[in-house]
Amino acid sequence: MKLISLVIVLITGAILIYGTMDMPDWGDPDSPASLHVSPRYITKTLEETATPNMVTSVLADYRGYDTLGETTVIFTAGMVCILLLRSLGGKISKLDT
Amino acid sequence: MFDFIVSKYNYWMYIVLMMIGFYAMIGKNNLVKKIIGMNIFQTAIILFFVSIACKKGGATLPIIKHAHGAEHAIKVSHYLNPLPHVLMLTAIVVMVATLGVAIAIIIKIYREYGTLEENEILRKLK
Amino acid sequence: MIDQAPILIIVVPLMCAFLTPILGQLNKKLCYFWVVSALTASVVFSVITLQVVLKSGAIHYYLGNWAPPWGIEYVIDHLNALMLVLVSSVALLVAIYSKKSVEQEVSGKTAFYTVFLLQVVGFLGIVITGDLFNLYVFLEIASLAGYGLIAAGEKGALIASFRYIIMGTVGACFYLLGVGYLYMVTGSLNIADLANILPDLYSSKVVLVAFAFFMVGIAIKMALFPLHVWLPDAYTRAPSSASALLAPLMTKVSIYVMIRIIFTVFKPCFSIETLPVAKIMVWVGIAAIIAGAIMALAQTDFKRMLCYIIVAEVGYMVGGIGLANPIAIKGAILHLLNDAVMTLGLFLVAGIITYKLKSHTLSDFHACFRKIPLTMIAFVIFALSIIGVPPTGGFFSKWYLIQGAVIAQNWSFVVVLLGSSLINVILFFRIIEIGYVFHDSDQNHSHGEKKITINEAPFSMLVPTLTVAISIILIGIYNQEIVKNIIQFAVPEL
Amino acid sequence: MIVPFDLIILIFVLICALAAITIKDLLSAVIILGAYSFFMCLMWAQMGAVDVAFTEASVSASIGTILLITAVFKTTRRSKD
Repeated sequence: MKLISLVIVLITGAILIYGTMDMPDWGDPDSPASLHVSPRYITKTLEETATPNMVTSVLADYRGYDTLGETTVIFTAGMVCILLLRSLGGKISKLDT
Repeated sequence: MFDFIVSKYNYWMYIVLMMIGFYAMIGKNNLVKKIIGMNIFQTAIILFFVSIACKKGGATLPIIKHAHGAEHAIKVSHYLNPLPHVLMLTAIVVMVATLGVAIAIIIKIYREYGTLEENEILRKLK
Repeated sequence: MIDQAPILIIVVPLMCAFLTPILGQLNKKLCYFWVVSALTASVVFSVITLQVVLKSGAIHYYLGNWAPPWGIEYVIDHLNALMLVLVSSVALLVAIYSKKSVEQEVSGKTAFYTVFLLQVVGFLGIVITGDLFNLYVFLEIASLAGYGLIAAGEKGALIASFRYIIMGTVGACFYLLGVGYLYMVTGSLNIADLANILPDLYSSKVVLVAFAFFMVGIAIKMALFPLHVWLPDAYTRAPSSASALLAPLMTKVSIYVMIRIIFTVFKPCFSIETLPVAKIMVWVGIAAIIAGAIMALAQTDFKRMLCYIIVAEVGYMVGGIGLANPIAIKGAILHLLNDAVMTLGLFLVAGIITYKLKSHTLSDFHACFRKIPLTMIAFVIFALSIIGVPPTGGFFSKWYLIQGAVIAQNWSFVVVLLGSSLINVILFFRIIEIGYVFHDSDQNHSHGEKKITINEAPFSMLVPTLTVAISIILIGIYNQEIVKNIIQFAVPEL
Repeated sequence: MIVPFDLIILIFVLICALAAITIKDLLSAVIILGAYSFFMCLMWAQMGAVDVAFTEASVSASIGTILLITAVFKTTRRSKD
């Protein structure tokens, strides 16, 4: 079992290294990732959202819907914990203080 | 060749971390070890995303200086790319949520079977 | 109102999910009606959306009014709209059905219904969104809720759920890694925008690796053959209403994501012609069908047998997409619809039997036809559909798939399809025999003056089951209309 | 001489990751995982992702570690691998 998983892990690593060959260099300011969508977030954040922190403006405004999803993830995890740990019966009061 | 390796060392490092985490997830027998592996695995992916956002050559934090003062021309190359950071804030929260659910299940498993080794639990089920 | 229908499909059940715990504090009985009414609203809005799409083509809905590559966008075309109606109506039927079985099997009713709604929200969000990262977020909502629902089940559910967490997290992280790789070379997360940028980059190794990780990640989520190990345990041990929700939808929604990635994010010329993906998919599909059918024969537990049938059905659809001609893809999409309805029906029947007999082992099925006749009639209809007998929907999608395989000259797929239908005949007639014929020998037995009374399932369980049984026949009768009006537009140009 | 700060942190991160999955005592493994998270968040702060770094420090390194320690206390410290 350990051997099989080691082989799987090594194959995954090899594929990742193969993919890394063609990547733009680390920290390249002209890589496509920093040229296509993000310039608008940087230059227009003050004008469009009046927030100097771009991360905040993207998180809460441009992609605010993702943040709603994130909140829902936490809520889901909380409800799942209640669903699971409640059925422990009397022990629950000690467990979840 | 040396340049090639050095210029991407963050990426190599994330691959190594990811392999460590992945191995712990599928190769280890103890359930807590699997969760630890899961944590390392997801952190490695976050490291990858944060590495995408980096810009060399004097780029600073994605917060505009003197925002409410005089008008400055905002140059794209002066600030880091904010989008991967935003995505990773979400991913960290998702990571912790998964951790919470997994831990809830582990506590219940231990109450029911009295062990955390996967093969022993499967033996007890049969 | 009609303009806002696409967002209301998601937001109504989401907000109702947030309010369910509060309602549960007031009165536990309210939860059930609350969930049913939320999902009814969702069905209404998705039907409205489908009608709008049929009338005027794809809908683009900008969230927060930010234009697509910067903000998040909902894109609803024919395939989406069909999936939305499918997901929401399946969820509604399961919600109606769940009343009695939840009372019997699950202790925390309020929490269960909240997680149930969140699960549906996750599925709907995956289907409706037009943004890769948003898809990941909703995938995680659906997965987390799924882990919880499964873990609430009978003995052994916990460890099954834990293994599902490990596998599911690997799948979701691989998907996220694929998103990261694509973002790195394109700088965009929007599906339509990516589809425009990517053709210039098809030679890049990064895109190739991203494609591979997408495929593996989604294959784990859809339980494609070598990666299906989490599925049988998880769905067998889950509470019956949870498995009736998860089993038809989780795999189908993942297949929908796979169709999106192969045909929308990447163009068919990349995924079908440049790479040998199509061939691999056909062979993996064949392996899945064979493995699923053989493993299903070996099972003595009804729900576990159904789980292996799901593995085989995933093989049908993946193989059909891999054949890569319009008829086969039409067949695969029609089978997506049929299979969701059929598996839903079979798991509903399994739930009724669990409710009545407190067991889902095959040998406990004695004299079922006398005890619960209406349910077993529905069961026979679903069995006929899985086997592929003409008036039911299963026949037509298999017919399309076989036609597609013949056009692609892939005879092994044809043989495997027919062979698995034969195995399904054996599987289901074995059950019908146990449920019907053994009953006579019971009566002839010397001490057997046992009078078996009709003890039909409660009304709230019977009505959804019979509705599903009727709808599978209706889908079969109207399959021409469905293909002509909806599925035809979902097939990409090859 | 300029010390390549992030390289040093990366080496620490790697050691912590390896230690966390090899140590047999689960409590130590979990605490080392917490240290791993803190080194990771130092590194992100050094790379300019301050928002990610403080989210990691508060959410993953503290809440995650607390959750794991609770889990270890509620279950067992021993592990066979």
